Amino acid sequence: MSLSIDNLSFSRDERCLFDNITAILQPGQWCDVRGANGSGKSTLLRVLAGLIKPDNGHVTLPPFHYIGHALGLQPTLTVFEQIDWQSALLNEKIKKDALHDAIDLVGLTSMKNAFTTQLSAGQQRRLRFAILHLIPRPLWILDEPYTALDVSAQHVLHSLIEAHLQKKNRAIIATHHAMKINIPPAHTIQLEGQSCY
Amino acid sequence: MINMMFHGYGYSILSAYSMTLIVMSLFWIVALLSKRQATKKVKRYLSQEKK
Amino acid sequence: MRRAWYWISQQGLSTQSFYKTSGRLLPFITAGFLVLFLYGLIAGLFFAPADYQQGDGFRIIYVHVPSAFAAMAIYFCMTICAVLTLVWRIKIASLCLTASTSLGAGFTFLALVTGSIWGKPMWGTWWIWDARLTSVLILFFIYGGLIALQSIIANKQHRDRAVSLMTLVGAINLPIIHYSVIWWSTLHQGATLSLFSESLIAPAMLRPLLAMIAAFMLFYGMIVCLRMRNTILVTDMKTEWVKKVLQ
Amino acid sequence: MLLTLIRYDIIRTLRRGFSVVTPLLFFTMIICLFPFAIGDNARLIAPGIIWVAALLAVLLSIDTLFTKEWETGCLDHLLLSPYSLTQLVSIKLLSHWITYSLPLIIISPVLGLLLHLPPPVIKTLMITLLLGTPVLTLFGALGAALMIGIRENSVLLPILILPFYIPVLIFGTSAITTPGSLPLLGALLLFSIATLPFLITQALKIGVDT
Repeated sequence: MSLSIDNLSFSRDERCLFDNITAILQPGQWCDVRGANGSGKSTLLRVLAGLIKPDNGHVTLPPFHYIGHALGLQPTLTVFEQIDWQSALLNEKIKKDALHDAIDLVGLTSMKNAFTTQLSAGQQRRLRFAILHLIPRPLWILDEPYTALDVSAQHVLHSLIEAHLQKKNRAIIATHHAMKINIPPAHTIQLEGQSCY
Repeated sequence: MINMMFHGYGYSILSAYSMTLIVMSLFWIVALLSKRQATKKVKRYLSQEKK
Repeated sequence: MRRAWYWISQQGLSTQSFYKTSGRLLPFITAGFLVLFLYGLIAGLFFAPADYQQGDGFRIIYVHVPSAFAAMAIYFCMTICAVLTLVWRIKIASLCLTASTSLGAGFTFLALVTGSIWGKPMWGTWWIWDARLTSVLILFFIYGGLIALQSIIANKQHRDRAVSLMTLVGAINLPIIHYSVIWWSTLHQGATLSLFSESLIAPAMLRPLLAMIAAFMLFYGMIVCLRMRNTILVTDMKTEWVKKVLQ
Repeated sequence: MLLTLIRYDIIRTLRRGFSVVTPLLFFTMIICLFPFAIGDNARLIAPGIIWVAALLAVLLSIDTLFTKEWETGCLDHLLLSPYSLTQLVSIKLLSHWITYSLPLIIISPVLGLLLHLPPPVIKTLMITLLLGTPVLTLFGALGAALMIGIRENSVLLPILILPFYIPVLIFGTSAITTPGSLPLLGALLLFSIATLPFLITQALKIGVDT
């Protein structure tokens, strides 16, 4: 499944966030989105994910996972139920032991029956990573996955991304600082949030 | 006097027509006022930009 | 064909070309409104023959029917703008939509007030829960809801499309108003004007009525153009053409 | 797969605990106010009282329908799921109606007796409530969906939605005296079931799309 973005442009309240962005990602490559706060990084990722319609331009994507700033977790479910619910939402049948392995991988074994509201921000993000690992998708769209992660969580994230890219998958990641993974980004999209006039 | 002119319906006609005139002139005045305010605002912005 | 449509929907109907054309049309619309309004007012009040049943009381028709007509015509125009905003995202359509909500509310209020003033001598009460009156009252509340929704949402794009979606939902009320006199046997009289069959009103009375309806429509056009030009000036403050226009 | 989603929906509402019952208490308290206010001849307008109380109870429970999804970001994932958003929203509305409006209908005969209503009137009243409350939930959900992006909690929802509640109220209460308007209420229900879930998804997409 090809991944192509051609001359994507979007402006909000007469402020041009980005203009004719074009990129093609081959399997095994990942693309880095850089830019200061408010320069439209999250908006670009939401446009790619199809949540926001761009002014013009066209995006073709393989099936993907999207993690935004808000993690989209149901507050009144336990960790175990949360993953079950998210996979049901993605219409994926998962076996119970695979689910337990994923929880152990991201280091949430002790919190298996805790409610999502009792988890810290970092732990909630680890829960999202467990879902990433559990349900394979050819493309990951991650919006600043580093926020609120401690060192061990960052290590988990790196290993997940490296394994993901080795399996000939793709990723689009919006970051502030350089990602400490061994594969360099094939594309870097720099957003300055210039004005359109 | 108006009442005789309209054979007893003068007051209702007067009130209906005056209500209409009031509402329509209100809309017109508000539109013209905001027009003046808009041009003033844009002019102030343009003069600032020149400096 | 798609490129041509893209040009029309983005450039042709752009705010700048609208500003220019409305600038040229406005004097004519205002003059037309004044002429028709004065003619309708004077002819309706003094020269039209009195009604054999209601005497001079019927002259309120020259204010009541045009404002009721305007209230529904404005909502119909807003529904069209809503479809244009939601489907083709035409900027002028969303501008026209947000500019004409309060006008519609004003005319519906007028229709209700003049109707009840007319109803007092004829039916003996200021208000009865009749099908036509109730549906017009519902239209007034829908206008109120649209104005409230429009003033609450900050983001322009969200506001335009939320208001247009709500307008479409409220549009179901329009046919109900129109046919309410037919579906439910109501005290309110049937349609005196109809495009197809011969209307049931004497020509001497009819001419001022048509003049007043046209005057109200021109008035609506004038005010909407004015309000849209104001918002265009403010939103496009940073553009070149606004600088040239206001230099 | 949809079954697990429905199962979790029910689990989540049960976990909300006591707050599920508040609209029910609100409904009963409002109805009990009228006999104090109007005394015995509350019986004449009893169907109207019960209907207005049901309408207000639904309005009370509706305005936070989508705010939780919006704040936690679940709405994005609902949009990205292979199921169409209309399906997911319909499930959510159905479970909302079962947990909030069905108890009102179940308890309404007791309150009818409280207002000295004869049993046949109570029966038709329950039928009209059964047909009417889904329409109330649907229109309320449309208002809630339009307001997801708005931070300040204003009393906008009732202003936006009440005009559309008026026809339901008219047909609902008049169905008790003139049986002719019961089919009208049914028609209104079918119409809103057919069109409103789609409009609610559009409203949610507009909210997300800014």
